[in-house]
Amino acid sequence: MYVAGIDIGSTYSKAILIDDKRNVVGKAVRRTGFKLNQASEGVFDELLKNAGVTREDVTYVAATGYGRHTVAFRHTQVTELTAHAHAAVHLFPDTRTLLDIGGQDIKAIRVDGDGRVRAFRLNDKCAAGTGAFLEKTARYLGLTTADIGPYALRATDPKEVSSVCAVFAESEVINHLANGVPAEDIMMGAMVALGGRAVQLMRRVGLEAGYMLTGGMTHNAAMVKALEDNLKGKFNIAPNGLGQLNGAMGAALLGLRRAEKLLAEGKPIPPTAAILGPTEAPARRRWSAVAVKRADEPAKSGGECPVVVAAHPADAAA
Amino acid sequence: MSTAPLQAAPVADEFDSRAEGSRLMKEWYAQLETANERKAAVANVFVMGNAVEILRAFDFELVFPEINSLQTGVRKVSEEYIRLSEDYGMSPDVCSYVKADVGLILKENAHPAGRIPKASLAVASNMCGTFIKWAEIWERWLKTPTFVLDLPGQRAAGWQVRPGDAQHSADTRWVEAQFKDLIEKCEKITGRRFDMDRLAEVEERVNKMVDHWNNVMALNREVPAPFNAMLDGLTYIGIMNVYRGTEEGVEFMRRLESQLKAKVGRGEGRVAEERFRLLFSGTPCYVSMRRLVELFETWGGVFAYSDYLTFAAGGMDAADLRYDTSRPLESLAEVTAIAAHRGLSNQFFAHERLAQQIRDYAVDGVVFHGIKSCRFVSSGMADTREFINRRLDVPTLYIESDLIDPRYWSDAQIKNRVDAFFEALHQRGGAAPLARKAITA
Amino acid sequence: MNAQVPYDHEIELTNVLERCNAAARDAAIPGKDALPEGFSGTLGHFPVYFPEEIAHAGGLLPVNILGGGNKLELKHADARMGSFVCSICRSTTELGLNGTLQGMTGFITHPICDAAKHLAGIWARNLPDQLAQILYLPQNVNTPGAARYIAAEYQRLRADLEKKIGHAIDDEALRNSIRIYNVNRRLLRELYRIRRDEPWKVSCTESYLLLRSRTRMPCEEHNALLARALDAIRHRGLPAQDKPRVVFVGGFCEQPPLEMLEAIDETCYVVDDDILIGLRWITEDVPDAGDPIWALAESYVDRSDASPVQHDSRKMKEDYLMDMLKKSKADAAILTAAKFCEPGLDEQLAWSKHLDGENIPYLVLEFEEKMTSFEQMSMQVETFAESLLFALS
Amino acid sequence: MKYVAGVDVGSTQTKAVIVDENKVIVGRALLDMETSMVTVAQDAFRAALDNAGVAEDAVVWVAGTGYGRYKVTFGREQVTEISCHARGAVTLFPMTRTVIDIGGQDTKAIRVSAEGKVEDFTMNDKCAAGTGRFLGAASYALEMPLSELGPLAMKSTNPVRITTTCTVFAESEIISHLAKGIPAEDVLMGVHQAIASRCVSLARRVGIEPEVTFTGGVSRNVAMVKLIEDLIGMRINVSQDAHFCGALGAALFSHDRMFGGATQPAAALTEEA
Ligand SMILES: Nc1ncnc2c1ncn2[C@@H]1O[C@H](COP(=O)(O)OP(=O)(O)O)[C@@H](O)[C@H]1O
Ligand SMILES: Nc1ncnc2c1ncn2[C@@H]1O[C@H](COP(=O)(O)OP(=O)(O)O)[C@@H](O)[C@H]1O
Ligand code: SF4
Ligand code: SF4
Ligand code: SF4
Repeated sequence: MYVAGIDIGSTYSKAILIDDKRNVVGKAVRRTGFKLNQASEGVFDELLKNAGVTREDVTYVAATGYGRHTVAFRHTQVTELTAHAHAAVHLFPDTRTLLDIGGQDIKAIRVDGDGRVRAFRLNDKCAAGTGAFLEKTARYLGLTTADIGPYALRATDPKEVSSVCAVFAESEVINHLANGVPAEDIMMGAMVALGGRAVQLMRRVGLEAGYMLTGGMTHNAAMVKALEDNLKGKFNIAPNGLGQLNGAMGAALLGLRRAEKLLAEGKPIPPTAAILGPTEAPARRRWSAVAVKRADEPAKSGGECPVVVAAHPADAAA
Repeated sequence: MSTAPLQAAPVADEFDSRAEGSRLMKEWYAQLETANERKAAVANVFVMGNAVEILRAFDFELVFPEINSLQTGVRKVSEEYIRLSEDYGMSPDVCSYVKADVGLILKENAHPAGRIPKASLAVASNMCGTFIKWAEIWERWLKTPTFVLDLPGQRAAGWQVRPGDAQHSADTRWVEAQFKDLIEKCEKITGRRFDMDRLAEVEERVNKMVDHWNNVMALNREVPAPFNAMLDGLTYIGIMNVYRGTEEGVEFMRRLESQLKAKVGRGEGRVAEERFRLLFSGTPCYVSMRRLVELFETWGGVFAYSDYLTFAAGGMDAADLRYDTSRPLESLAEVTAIAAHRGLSNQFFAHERLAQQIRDYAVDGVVFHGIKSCRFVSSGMADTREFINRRLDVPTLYIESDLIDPRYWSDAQIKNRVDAFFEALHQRGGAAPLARKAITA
Repeated sequence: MNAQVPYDHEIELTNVLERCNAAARDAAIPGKDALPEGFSGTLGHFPVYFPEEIAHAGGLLPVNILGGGNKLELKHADARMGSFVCSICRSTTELGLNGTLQGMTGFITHPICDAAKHLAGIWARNLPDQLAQILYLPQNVNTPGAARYIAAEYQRLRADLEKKIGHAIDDEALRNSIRIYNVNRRLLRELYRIRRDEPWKVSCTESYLLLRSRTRMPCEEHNALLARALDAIRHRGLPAQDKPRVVFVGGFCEQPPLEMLEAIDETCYVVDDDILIGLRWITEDVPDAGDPIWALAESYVDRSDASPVQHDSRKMKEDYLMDMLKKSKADAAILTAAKFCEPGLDEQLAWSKHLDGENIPYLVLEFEEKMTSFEQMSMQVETFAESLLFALS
Repeated sequence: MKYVAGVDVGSTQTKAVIVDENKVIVGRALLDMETSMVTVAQDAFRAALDNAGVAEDAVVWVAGTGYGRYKVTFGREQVTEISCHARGAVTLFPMTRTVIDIGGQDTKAIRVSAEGKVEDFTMNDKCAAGTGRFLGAASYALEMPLSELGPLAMKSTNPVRITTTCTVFAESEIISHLAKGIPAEDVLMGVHQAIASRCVSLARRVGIEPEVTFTGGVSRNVAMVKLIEDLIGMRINVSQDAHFCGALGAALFSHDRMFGGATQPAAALTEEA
């Protein structure tokens, strides 16, 4: 039996395929780009190709990430926080504090021994201190995302980037360059700044020893160094590039557990969300969607409420 | 550069308020260091609405957490304390004074100015809502006995409370009741009986200080202004608060008054060439106050007055606010009740007082300093500014930074605004162009 | 909606909620012509607590000004308030400047925090024709004489209102209003009892709408609606689902967006909350005999709830949260605070530290009334529920 | 013939203008930011000289303005962009009372008196939300040049509401809207509305009085012009030289210095900030 975990992140879409022994048999990463449903299809096909299996071979699909509800072929979904926590403890049982630096946000998660989320914080609505912050700096220095890390490692005396605003940081970078500061020192400076903010977020969930870093930043050796220097501690990082796929991994593991439970109880695997149609209608009317003025005519449930209706968490938790 | 060096060296053997001020501050902190060993009673108080007179009558040694916090700023270590508290979980959006203080608690009271003693009582007031939330932190965390002094303030615009009128006596009754309650608490804590004559003595000294204070403030109506309300003024107000009701305090204010009188006599100003007289509204940015004043003074702009000097001295700046030492407690209640209206709550109807101050000090413009973390002074500021600018047609400048959080000070941007402000003042027909010399922070 | 429910009760409830939704979600206030029977004007008041009885007795419809929600676009307020001021103050200012609140007899705010106090000044500068005041409810209710001071403050307000409306507000009228509000208090206590005992019967959102509708209608009318609603709710046959039981705190002043409450209802049972605590501030009946002003003042001191913006040494803040948790048999707490709300944010931290000690799970959320995108928030709530269900299973 | 020049070293683009004795613009240059402000300022100046066909030594006074005004090392004085935009706008449209300048990184609103003197001003500079960069983000997300954003947005029938204020996150919100299948022009119009309403509320801070003149690079964006007009309910002036307004203002201050009428703001000795 194969189970797939799909993590549709804001920047990258990640997919992973595991067998019933929980071995990774395939993975895929691609930029999320414009259309989320295309992203999920694309990354899934890529995954199947890499793993050399067909759709029919995949028993169960669990989606996560901020685009999880757009994965039409999912059987269930969990939030990336739950997924990350679960995979983290699966990989490194001693993990207690988890840091995920994504393209659009930072998440600090405190987990317990069973991979249960105890507390978490996400960074505020400000890009200062996210992957995007680095990418802007890099974009400006004419670096690709991939070579930020190696490049910054050459830094001899990192130049602090003090601007709170990711955008202003860019002009600060210009200034530094103008004053002849070597680019690698600036890049490293940006990472030190980002590292500081990230570690502060970890402190806010209560820094418990047993650190793990996940997300695309795990590719970035310099960033890892900056973080560890600031934390004065080491991070566990998933081997062979699985760090960025941690969310997908968690989803896959939870999916597998769910599937096993169903089979054990002799229940059929439920149809995918696509077949079920849009996520099930809410039990009660959404008053937020009822136009105040036309309050007298019966309003249809659902409406234009921006809240994403979640499936009952039990599915995920099982 | 054509302006005087920022600290004009005082004429020989003349009173040097800055030096004397910092000497007194050092003494005070040194005193505090040993307070706990000496088993002295220690009280945390705020600068607004603090019943210091009563506490002094009980020989409480006073800790001003606000001043501790601003001192971390002056000494450029505030960021460390603030970060500590944010790591502990405090929101970035709350008063940075509170955050610096929480940082202090987390550092076991290790303050750059010396160890801060553990308080046996905290007196907060409702003048600033944050005082209460702040005191609650000690109350919950350090189990400090806390008394919240509730001082009814100005209820509405154009609300004139006159000594003895119905409203004033109603408020006075309430304030007096609370003082009596506080006195009981003090007696329990110190194990001493309350001594009315001691209170009278303290009040006598406060009266003297306030008289000098009012004269000093009046001196800055002269052109050129003898002192900068937002730099020298900060020293003065520090003494007014910390040494309120003490001999040292009286002496300082007395000497200060005569020194400034002499200065005015010589026609000396704070800057050699006073081009623009300004009013500063809001609280200072202690991390970079010197820098800020520099930015203004190189254009020949002097802060003739600041409403900060009103509310941060507990609103004690109205001439008829004198204690009647023949009935110490009653008059303490009367004065406190009216000072609350006059000085502090006036913040919420700031346009009334500012309009007055603009006339009194003949200023060319008003500088509003919005403080992200101080809603007490900042919440109504933009609207007040609109009023001053449009209805009174007085040029205004609005800048934003923080009290002590250096992360909110962005030099280039503030300089940009200040320069533009003076360019505009000058366009309005101010003094002749003035060549600026490079000021690098 | 649901098979085993008697049809009519569901419809009945829906109709009541329709009415409430319309009343609650409309920031506008009834104009002179649209005033309900027996009322000659409206008196705006800001959270948290205001003695509505005094206005009610004077024939002024008490309208609680609760900001502009997330549909209002700020045109003027941004110019009048720094970026660091909470949303409810900004949007309230906006409603004042854009004319929505024109025609109110007065606007009363309180010393709950500094931002709120400043509203009085903003009003005075921009809507001079309204009676804009700070009702100085004391931050010290423990000193003997507090009730006496409050009574004096209420009398002052009463006198100012009498001047404004041109006729006396006599004691009998006050006592009558007190009786009407006592009925309301009883009904609300019952609503919250159901929330605690049978949370599946009424969601937090529904309860919120029921409660909030009082801010735009006479108490009498609200009593009738509540009675109808409660009857329908009792007969509701919705099945209990396995959702975690949580209490929601942090809604004492700025209003959490409806979508936020719905997102929480989606995955949790909110078995108690402090939303609109000001409308429920007095926890028992107010004596309807004797001097009514005194009765109200004394009730403020001795029969009142707790909030982050009221210092009362008899009610330490952790204690009242722990109380809520125990009484409602909740598994966890959702600790919210409005962005830039100083008292709220400070309280949130104190709460979380205490719950850490008690080892009670909690979720920390920061909201803004004007927020319109809830993806991230519902993701957090979902995660929280997921983690709780792990814990429970 | 003698000339004066103004160089506006902006956060994203540097503008230079050459003006002759009769206050006529004879040369312009617009350069994107380079790594060194010093060199970009020089390059822009040279480019403007070429454009005007004027020899460098014929230029008797150069004033620097803009975010990097102290990087105009060859400049004889520095004036803040606030004074310059006001001066430029008033010169282009003498009836101007309110100037709105949306640049790459900051947004300004300036109220000027009938005599063209700055009465009040305000700018957003803590956070790049609602500045030209916001459009930059859009153009990146939509992979289309800045100059096409406006025209496309104009096609919108039912604009979405952009909720993130953060310029950086705008990118992802734009993407997520597009992902929901909302047509690009509607998303784009939403972005424009977000910026427009932010800067109009900024402008309200100084009080909008007719006539309103729109300057800075973003004024080249037709949709933005229309939106601001709708929001404030009055026509606004946009010159084809709007993008050069700051540089023009600086040049005019230089002109005052050289050819008299120097009732204007403070000269400054060059300052390395
Ligand atoms: N090969 C790489 N080298 C360095 N950094 C990378 C690499 N790939 C991705 N990143 C960083 O990781 C971030 C995206 O991480 P990810 O966890 O996929 O984000 P999300 O889950 O939000 O899509 C990017 O912003 C980028 O900074
Ligand atoms: N052709 C164009 N069409 C629309 N917008 C433009 C165009 N060129 C530049 N812009 C906008 O103008 C901004 C730069 O304006 P500018 O006034 O030069 O800012 P600054 O002075 O801060 O560099 C850019 O961020 C971009 O958004
Ligand atoms: S909010 Fe302002 S007044 Fe209150 S404590 Fe902080 S700094 Fe002081
Ligand atoms: S939300 Fe908080 S800050 Fe805003 S008015 Fe209410 S209590 Fe004050
Ligand atoms: S400060 Fe910069 S990064 Fe932060 S929200 Fe504003 S634009 Fe975005």
